Amino acid sequence: MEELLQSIIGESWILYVLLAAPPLVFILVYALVTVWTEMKVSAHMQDRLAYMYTGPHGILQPVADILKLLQKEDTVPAAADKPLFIMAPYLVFIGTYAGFAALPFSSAYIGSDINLGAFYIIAVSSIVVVGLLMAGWASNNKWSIFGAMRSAAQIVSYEIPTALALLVAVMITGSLNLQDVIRFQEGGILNWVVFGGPLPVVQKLLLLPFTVTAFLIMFIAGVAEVNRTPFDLPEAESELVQGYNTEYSGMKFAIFYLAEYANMYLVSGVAACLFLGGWSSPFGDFMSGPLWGVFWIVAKGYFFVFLQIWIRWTLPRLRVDQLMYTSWKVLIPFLFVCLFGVGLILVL
Amino acid sequence: MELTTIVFYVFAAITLIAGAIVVFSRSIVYSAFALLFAFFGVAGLYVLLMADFLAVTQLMIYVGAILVLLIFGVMLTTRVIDVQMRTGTIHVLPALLIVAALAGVLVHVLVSTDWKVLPELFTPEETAPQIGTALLTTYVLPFEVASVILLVALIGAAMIARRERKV
Amino acid sequence: MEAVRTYFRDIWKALSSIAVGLNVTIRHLVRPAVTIQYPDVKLKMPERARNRLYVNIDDCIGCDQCALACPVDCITIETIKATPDQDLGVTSTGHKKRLHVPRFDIDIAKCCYCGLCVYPCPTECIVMTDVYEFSEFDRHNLIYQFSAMKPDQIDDAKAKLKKAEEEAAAKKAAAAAAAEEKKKSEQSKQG
Amino acid sequence: MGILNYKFESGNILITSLDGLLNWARLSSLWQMQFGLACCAIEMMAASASNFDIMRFGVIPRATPRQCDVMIVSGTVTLKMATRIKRLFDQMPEPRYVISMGSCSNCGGPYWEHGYHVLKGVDRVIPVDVYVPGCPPRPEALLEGIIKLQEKVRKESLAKKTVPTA
Repeated sequence: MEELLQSIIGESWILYVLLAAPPLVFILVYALVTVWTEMKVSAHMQDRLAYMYTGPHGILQPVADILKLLQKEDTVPAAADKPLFIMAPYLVFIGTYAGFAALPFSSAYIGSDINLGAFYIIAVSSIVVVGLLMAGWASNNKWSIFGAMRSAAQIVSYEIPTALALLVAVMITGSLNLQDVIRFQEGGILNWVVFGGPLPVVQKLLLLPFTVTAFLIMFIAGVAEVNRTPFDLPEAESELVQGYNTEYSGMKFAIFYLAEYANMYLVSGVAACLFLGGWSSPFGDFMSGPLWGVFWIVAKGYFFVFLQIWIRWTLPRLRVDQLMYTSWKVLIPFLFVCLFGVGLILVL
Repeated sequence: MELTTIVFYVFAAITLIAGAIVVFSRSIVYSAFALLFAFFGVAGLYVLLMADFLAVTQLMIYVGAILVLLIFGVMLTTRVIDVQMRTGTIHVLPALLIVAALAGVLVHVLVSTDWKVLPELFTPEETAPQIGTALLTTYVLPFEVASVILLVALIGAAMIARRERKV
Repeated sequence: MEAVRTYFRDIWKALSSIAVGLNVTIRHLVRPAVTIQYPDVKLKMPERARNRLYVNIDDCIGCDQCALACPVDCITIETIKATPDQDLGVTSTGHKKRLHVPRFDIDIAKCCYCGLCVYPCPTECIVMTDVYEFSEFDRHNLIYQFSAMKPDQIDDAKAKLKKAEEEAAAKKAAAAAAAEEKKKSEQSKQG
Repeated sequence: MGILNYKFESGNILITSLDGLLNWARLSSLWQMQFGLACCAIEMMAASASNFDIMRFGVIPRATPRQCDVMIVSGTVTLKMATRIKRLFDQMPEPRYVISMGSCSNCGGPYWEHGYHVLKGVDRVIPVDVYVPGCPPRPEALLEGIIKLQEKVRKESLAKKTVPTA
């Protein structure tokens, strides 16, 4: 895609803008769809209907929500730290959006084909933490700051299982470049890393328990990293009002919302790329190609988004100590075992 | 001007301005948050120097870990609702001396370096495998020693922070 | 050893219970919703539903029983006695109406829907209906006025009553005066 | 909304169709303040539950007043609570609406005469848009109140905040 565009408009800054735009467009459309899906899925899980009066089955509801949020008064509390308060939501969104740069959308399109793709995504998402801390501090509200601190502690401690689980996949594929990782898994569902990758059958069978565990842990840690139930302690309404976005209204809140949903897809997309073959078709050569690639990656990513929604409306919230116990005493030891096992099998 | 040059100046400006805020801001919180942009700018400069692994590591370690720790420290050491965290100016003379010495060294390095300009944009080789190989072959001893020291520090911190269990 | 076993058992328990929960929610996802889509479909009220009060003013005899029974005093009744020459008719239960009811206000905003006013009514004219959709933009619209009398009718009735009362008073005075006269004359006779 | 007050008295096609869109957005996404005061709150919860499902109208409970559009005052407003309600209302950003639910918050209800501790109607501290009568109102009655409020929002205009109702 880069070459194609380059041949049309030549080397100029417009090229780079055009190359950077697709993820943004995707995020906006995806967020609208997911807001609606989340509410509909939650409602039907509770035998309700939700959203019936804005278009058929309320499909225009997200549009109404956005238009309404645009009209809302944009308040900045008098006691807040104004510059930081205004900057925080954008910083959170930038952190998320920067992650999308290295997320492949098809064999022909990736925002930035860097060698350290997966590592870069993990690194850049730490800007989100600073953004959340900034929001919490600048609001000058105790609930905000408690929410921000919980959120930061949670994201920082769950980054470790995410990175370790990522290492398991990287050890098998031998590359941090997400495009290479996906190319490695091309050729059907059995070549996916979660099923041991395209290795000899004996090795695959031996790898299977470790890859499945790593994949599960990657997903759990991903849910925790985007602060969703059952790990939504930073936004626990019953304790902290709304967490770090308690004082945000109107458009600034909408940007937080957008970043949260974009983050959901980001962790899902990374998990799909590393373990489920990204844009590669599950049927080998059938239904593969750049455009089908877009379909497959979005379908796989969206499946995880749906899974996150499903889990959110099933499980209650964890306690803080349970949260830390899960990360440090369950996920990380299991991943160490996985790393060791995978290393041993690959070497032998 | 070439795009790379513009990007370089943008990152340099971000780094310098953020650094200035870190130093001159009266509020510790502002300094801490400005550090984010300083680190970010430095990471950008690393990318321009073809050191992509270093850039990402910079983001990961400094922004993801050290800065968060720093902000946590700043926030926890003050009362939660109190924003009045100020820094004063103390020890002007020793500071000036140290800064002058440091500036001398830096200027000396700047002058004595044999600057080379890359002829054109070239695709960088992967730095991650090289760094990995170097760390596990040539520098394996310092690497392991450093990790053992860190482990000891970690265990020590856990020991100190642990609440005494009443028997 | 026990600790290790508990550790793994806890993990297994957590995973299996999550699976149970997910199973429940996904089954509900595909089940049809139970929602009654209110403005389009309405729930039928049960027979003895207590909602908005209604007063059939034609049957009201102005006995004030309901106002007395009301625990929150949301019913205000004013009455004017009918003069003997006026025939107000009878209620559907056969009670003779002897009072005009120029004012029968119920402040529905205050009403607590207890239904205590319904039971003492001798003519069963105050009832609880099944109307529950009557929200208002202005609170004063929630004061319901049931009296059918127009202001001139009220004035008329008042005037008539006043006249009748005056006449009665005059008659009484005349009778009293006559009695006095009689008494005086008797006294003088005796004297 | 206040800037444009009475600048477009007559209105034109652009303003009116834009009004229509913006009003539609506002009325179909009335986020509700997640708080309940007394027994009416139980009915409010029932209205959110599966059988009545207030979310069909786009009403989502939000925990913080900063993100709310409508405050449903559901229940007895004690004098102590009145100050809190006033503060929460002040924290809500414009445009904001209030539904007074049930007799107690309409006018004091059973406590209108002898309740020494009860505010005689929440409209003494905050402006109320819709009064839903009932003690407590049925969940449907609350839904009807929401529909009534939506009607009111539909009649609003960018130029004038509220068109006086006939």
